[in-house]
Amino acid sequence: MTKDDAMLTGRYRIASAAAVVLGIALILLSELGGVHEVRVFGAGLISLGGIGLGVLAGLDQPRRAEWLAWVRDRRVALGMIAALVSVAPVVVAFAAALVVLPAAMGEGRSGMALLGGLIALLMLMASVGCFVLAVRAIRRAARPVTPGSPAEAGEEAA
Amino acid sequence: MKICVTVKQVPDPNLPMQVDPATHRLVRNPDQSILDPADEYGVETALRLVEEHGGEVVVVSMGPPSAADALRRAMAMGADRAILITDEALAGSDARATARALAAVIRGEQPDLVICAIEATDAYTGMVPGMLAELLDLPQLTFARQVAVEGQTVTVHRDIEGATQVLRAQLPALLTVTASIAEPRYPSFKGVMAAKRKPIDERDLASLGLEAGAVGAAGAAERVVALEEVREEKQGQMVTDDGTGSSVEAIVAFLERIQVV
Amino acid sequence: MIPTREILWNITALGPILLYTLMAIPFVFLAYGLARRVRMWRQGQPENRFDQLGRRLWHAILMTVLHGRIVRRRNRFGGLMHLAIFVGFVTLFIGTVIVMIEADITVPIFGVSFYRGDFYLVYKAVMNLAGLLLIGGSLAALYRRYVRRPATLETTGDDVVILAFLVVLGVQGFAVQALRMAVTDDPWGPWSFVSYPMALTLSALPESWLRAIHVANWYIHFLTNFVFLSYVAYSKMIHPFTSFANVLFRRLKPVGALDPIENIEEAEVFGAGKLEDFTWAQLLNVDACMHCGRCLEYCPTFSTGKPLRPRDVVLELAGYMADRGGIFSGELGQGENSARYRWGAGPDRALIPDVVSPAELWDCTTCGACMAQCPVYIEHVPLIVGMRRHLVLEQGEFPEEVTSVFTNLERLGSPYQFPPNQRAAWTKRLDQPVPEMAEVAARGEEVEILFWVGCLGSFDSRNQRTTVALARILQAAGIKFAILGKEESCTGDPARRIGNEYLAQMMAMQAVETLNTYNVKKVVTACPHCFNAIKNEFPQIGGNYEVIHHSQLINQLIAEGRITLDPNSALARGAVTYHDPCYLGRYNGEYDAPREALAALPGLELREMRRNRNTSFCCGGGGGRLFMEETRGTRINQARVREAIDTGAELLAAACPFCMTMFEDGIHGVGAEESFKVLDIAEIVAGSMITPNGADGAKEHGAAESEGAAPESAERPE
Amino acid sequence: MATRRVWVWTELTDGAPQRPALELLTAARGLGEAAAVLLAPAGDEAIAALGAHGAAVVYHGDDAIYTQYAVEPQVAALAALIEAEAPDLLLFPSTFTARDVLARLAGRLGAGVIANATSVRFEGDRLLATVPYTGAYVATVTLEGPAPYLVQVRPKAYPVEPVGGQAEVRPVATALDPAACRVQVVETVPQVAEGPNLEEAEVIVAGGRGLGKAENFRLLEELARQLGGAVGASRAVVDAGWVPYSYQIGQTGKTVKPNLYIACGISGAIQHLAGMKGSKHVIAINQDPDAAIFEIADLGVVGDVLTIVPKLTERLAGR
Repeated sequence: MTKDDAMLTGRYRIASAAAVVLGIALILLSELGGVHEVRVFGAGLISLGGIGLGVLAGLDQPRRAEWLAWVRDRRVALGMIAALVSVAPVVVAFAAALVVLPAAMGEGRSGMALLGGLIALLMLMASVGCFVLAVRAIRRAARPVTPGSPAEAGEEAA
Repeated sequence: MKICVTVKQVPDPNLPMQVDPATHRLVRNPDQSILDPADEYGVETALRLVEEHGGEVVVVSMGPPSAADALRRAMAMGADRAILITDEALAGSDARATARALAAVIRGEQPDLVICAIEATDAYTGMVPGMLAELLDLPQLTFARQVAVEGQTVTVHRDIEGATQVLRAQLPALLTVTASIAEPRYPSFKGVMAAKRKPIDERDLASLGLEAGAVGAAGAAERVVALEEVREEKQGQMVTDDGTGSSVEAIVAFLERIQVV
Repeated sequence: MIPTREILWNITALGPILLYTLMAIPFVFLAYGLARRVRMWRQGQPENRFDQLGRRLWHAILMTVLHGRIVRRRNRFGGLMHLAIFVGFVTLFIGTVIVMIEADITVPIFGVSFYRGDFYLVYKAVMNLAGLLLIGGSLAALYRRYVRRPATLETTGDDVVILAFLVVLGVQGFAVQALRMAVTDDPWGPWSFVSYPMALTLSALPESWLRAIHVANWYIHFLTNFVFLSYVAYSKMIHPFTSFANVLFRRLKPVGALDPIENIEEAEVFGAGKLEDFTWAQLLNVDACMHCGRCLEYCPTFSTGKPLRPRDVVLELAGYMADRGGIFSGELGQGENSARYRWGAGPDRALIPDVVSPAELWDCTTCGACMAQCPVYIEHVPLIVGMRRHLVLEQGEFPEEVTSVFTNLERLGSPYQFPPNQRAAWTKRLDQPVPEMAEVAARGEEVEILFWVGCLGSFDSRNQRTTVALARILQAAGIKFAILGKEESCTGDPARRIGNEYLAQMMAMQAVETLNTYNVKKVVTACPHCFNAIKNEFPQIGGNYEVIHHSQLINQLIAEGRITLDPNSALARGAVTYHDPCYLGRYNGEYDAPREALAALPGLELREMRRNRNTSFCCGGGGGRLFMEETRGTRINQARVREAIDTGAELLAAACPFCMTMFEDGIHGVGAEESFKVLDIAEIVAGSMITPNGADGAKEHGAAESEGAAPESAERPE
Repeated sequence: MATRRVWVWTELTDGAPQRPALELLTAARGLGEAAAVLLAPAGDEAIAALGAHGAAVVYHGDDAIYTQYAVEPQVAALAALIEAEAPDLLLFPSTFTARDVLARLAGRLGAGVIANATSVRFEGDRLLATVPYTGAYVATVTLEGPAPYLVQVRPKAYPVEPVGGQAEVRPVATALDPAACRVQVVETVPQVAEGPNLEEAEVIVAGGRGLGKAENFRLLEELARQLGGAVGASRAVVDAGWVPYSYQIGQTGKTVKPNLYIACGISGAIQHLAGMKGSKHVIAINQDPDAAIFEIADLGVVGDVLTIVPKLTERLAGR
């Protein structure tokens, strides 16, 4: 990268960051000040600025990022927490639906309520099932890879 | 370690050979001539020895200027340097004249090893290596199918009638190698391109200090008096067996004719 | 009352603030990951893939959005599953954008609302359907991975995490809707046919509870979405971008033509010995692989237990590239991404032999079955040949058997050790002479067509029968043709596919020079390898001819009535199966002519093998494999012969001398020589021709054809 | 004109003169006075045998050094002997050692050599030898310059003819410096009876599917043993598991160039031909008269391998 390029990149980076900050300001204005007309511009600026920051960093020379290493070292734990958090509310919702199913069936339209309970059950099963599979997959991915050569693997195949 | 390998450009043995009726010499069409496949074993052996012990491989040939192609091939395989003895007065050399010319060059190189093929694919007299060993005053280890160099000692495994033999001599020495010594490498394209840039040192008679009368047709002792084309073309004879092994006699007769029994 | 609903119901001002402010995060992650990939691809060599943009764009849409190659008859389950996920996901995404447009643009800025009335009702139904498709498709994918488990599929953690994400996102959406409707008692609820029954059930809960759970779900739903979007660029969910880009920038040149090394004498790098030696488009290729495993379905090496699996070669390169490019690690030289791949061991490995082994490279028959199957147009063969080039041209490393092929090509112009002056020896078996081009030109005449015989057709006695048969057909049809005779030489096909590009170019240039000397316009050949090289590769060096395969010509001659077939031909009787040669079928799209020619013989009943046409299974002889020993796995040719025998046919119709050689070997190999035989299309047709003399061709020429048949000690024919 | 003096360089195997030397004595007798040069410790029987085959004189050196691979001492002794005795012609057989000695001797004497002669004669004072040349020609060649002439003769060019004479023994007592022998023999191991390996065999008997089953390969081994050759196979046979891959001859197996190739039950696919096309002579035995192998065969036999091969082995054993 030439010096000019570096300067240009620096300017783009400042512009992108500024766009994000300005965007956030517009959003606050929109929601707290009730000027809803500016919300879309705020969102647009945040998106563009975010994309700009991402692209510039992506095209740049790779460098060691401490926080990335921190994230990577804890990726199993973070993954587990994320999985749990993402599934928890739906589990609560569908479990609640199942709990109140008898009561709901008592209010007439019992067929529909039963169907609702059934769907809730299926959704619950899907969520929990996916949670289990994802947790297993995250743990498995964290396991160290056994080194080997393609040729060895080939012999195995043969 | 410095190794000289003698090589020769020969007409492609897969193409029909022609002899000039006037000179009784092989017609050597440069387009259809190749590095003698028998010499590739020597080049390969030399390359492997140098890869193991370090040193230099010099290929030496005698022939017309077009024989440079054969030397380039050897250099594409990995030989470092090439010397081509070329002089119009060399035409028509027999084994003796060839040995003299090669000896003159190799003497100047002072190699640790000289490697030759057992015999050339075109003339196959097999006399040059022995003569060369004598002219250079080197011990000769012939028909090697395995070579090892340790310090100043060269050890050779060879198969002779009914036995295998291990020979040993001090360097410098001369070897002849068989086809089972090593599979010659096919030159990589990189090697081919590199060989184009390597120099070929051309030598004429004067630079070798040889008399014109000692080499070439003038220096040849062997002279072709007459040449007869033999229509010993493959007969393609067919015999049908009657089911009782009646064809065995025909087979035996054939074996006798080709002197296998 | 006009149907509509309150957007951002139950959400305070904090909702949109967080939603829009945090939006920066997924965009940064996505843009960073994509830019990282682009940066990686740009390490490759330059190549122009920006021509014909219109055609490229349309094709990319056809193949990705419209699922051109993704849903196929042979991959219906996987294809429809993908389609369901795709349609569900995209519809939901568009739906979200529509709501955003209403809430953030049209209403606040223009004071116009469209999210109401019939549109709203249909929207509700469509979105529920989309949610079902997304969840259903994702569950089907999990079912496929965990229960059906096709042999070609390998499951990584990434695959599962993504599918779990999709299911949970869909479920969250339904939950949010059901909870909202349980409180608002939406009168148009039934249009949301999935959420509605649940809303009814949930309405038994106290409203405060419902509101609380709804808020939690709403926030978690958008946060999950953001996490998912952030994850996209670092997982195979990048594939909507890479697949589209890969199809957009795919190679538009004929698939049968390999790209030459331009200006080879001056080039400094030959083939691919490092990642950077590939072109950027090839690196994109590598990155676009979603390990669906379709390339393995008809792959001859995978099916016979050899080390080479085209998918794994691509994935290994991808993992290696990720290591070296440092997407995750942020630093070039950290091996974190290898974990995605089987043999990951960091970036210090050499491309060959550490990442891709020579055994894998030499196994490839270049049959192209992988490329024909790949839904995103990855080109495996050029990748493999690129690495072979490195091995041959730079390292001088290749299977020992190939040495003689190279030296013979160099010296004799044929992979086998036969002198050129024997090329026309087969013509002596014909009653009428076959002129050589040199004679024709010397007489100042012209011929309609040049018969390019090819090396196997010239020298191999088995394939000489095909050559003789074709010449007899041409003579019977009264076509004026000539051969090159001793001036013919190899087209360079085997050398090129083995990786000896230099030798291949020399061979091709020599051939083009000869053809141009005689001003040849039209060429017929019985060898699909010659056919492909002359048709698709000779134009690279100034050889432009009309090239037709003998099966096409024969079919045409039959159709035009220029040759007459005996409907009672003894040769053409019973069940026959036809093998599509890779270089005729897959590489050049000709599947019908040989079949039509066979159909012209009423005594034959054509039975198709399980793998036919573009899924034809290679004979094992392409890519120079004909000249190499098959040391790994089981024999490809025997696998194909068994498949042919399994059709119940007694005759295998071939249209390629390479296939012929492999099948003759294969038939012996499986010990079926008593009950099963292989004949070229030309042999079958020539043997069933009624010649102008009125005699049955098969009988008359059967004896003449069986060379060396003279019973008592007789002189050899030539 | 004095009788020409023709010497035959002689080698012993198990104490007896080798057959090629005896053949050359027949040639030498026809050209003049035959003498044998025997540089090896030898018993009376060996000397007697040489006499019985026509050697009027045996120049015998029995220095122990000759038991070695003693090319240099031999050359030294021969050069001295030639200077002393001035023979007209020296005939050498085509064995390994003979070739080494001859070439080196020629270098020492500065003489020309005719190699691979199939016949030798004189026309007046001019030596004439017949030499096959490039396969398609036969050359008649001479050597110019003064005698002695050195000629190497191919085996079986002359018959062995015992004539029942008795040789006069003249000792060769050249003073030899043991240090002159610069090549030492570390060991000599007699070859096991297995026969030569494929690549080097002069005769190869190869089998294909036509043999029917694996057990029949034994027939080929017997024939190969009879001919001092090796056994090879086509790919189909290797694929069928009858013999290991090391036997395979062809494009994807070994490439061989024997003097004689006997193809038994091999159809002759190009993949096989690619490995054996360089064979000098080819005999093909196959049931199928259309087999491609017949096209390159010098002798094609249409018939059953399983009948013909054992008969042939038996017939050869009886010779």
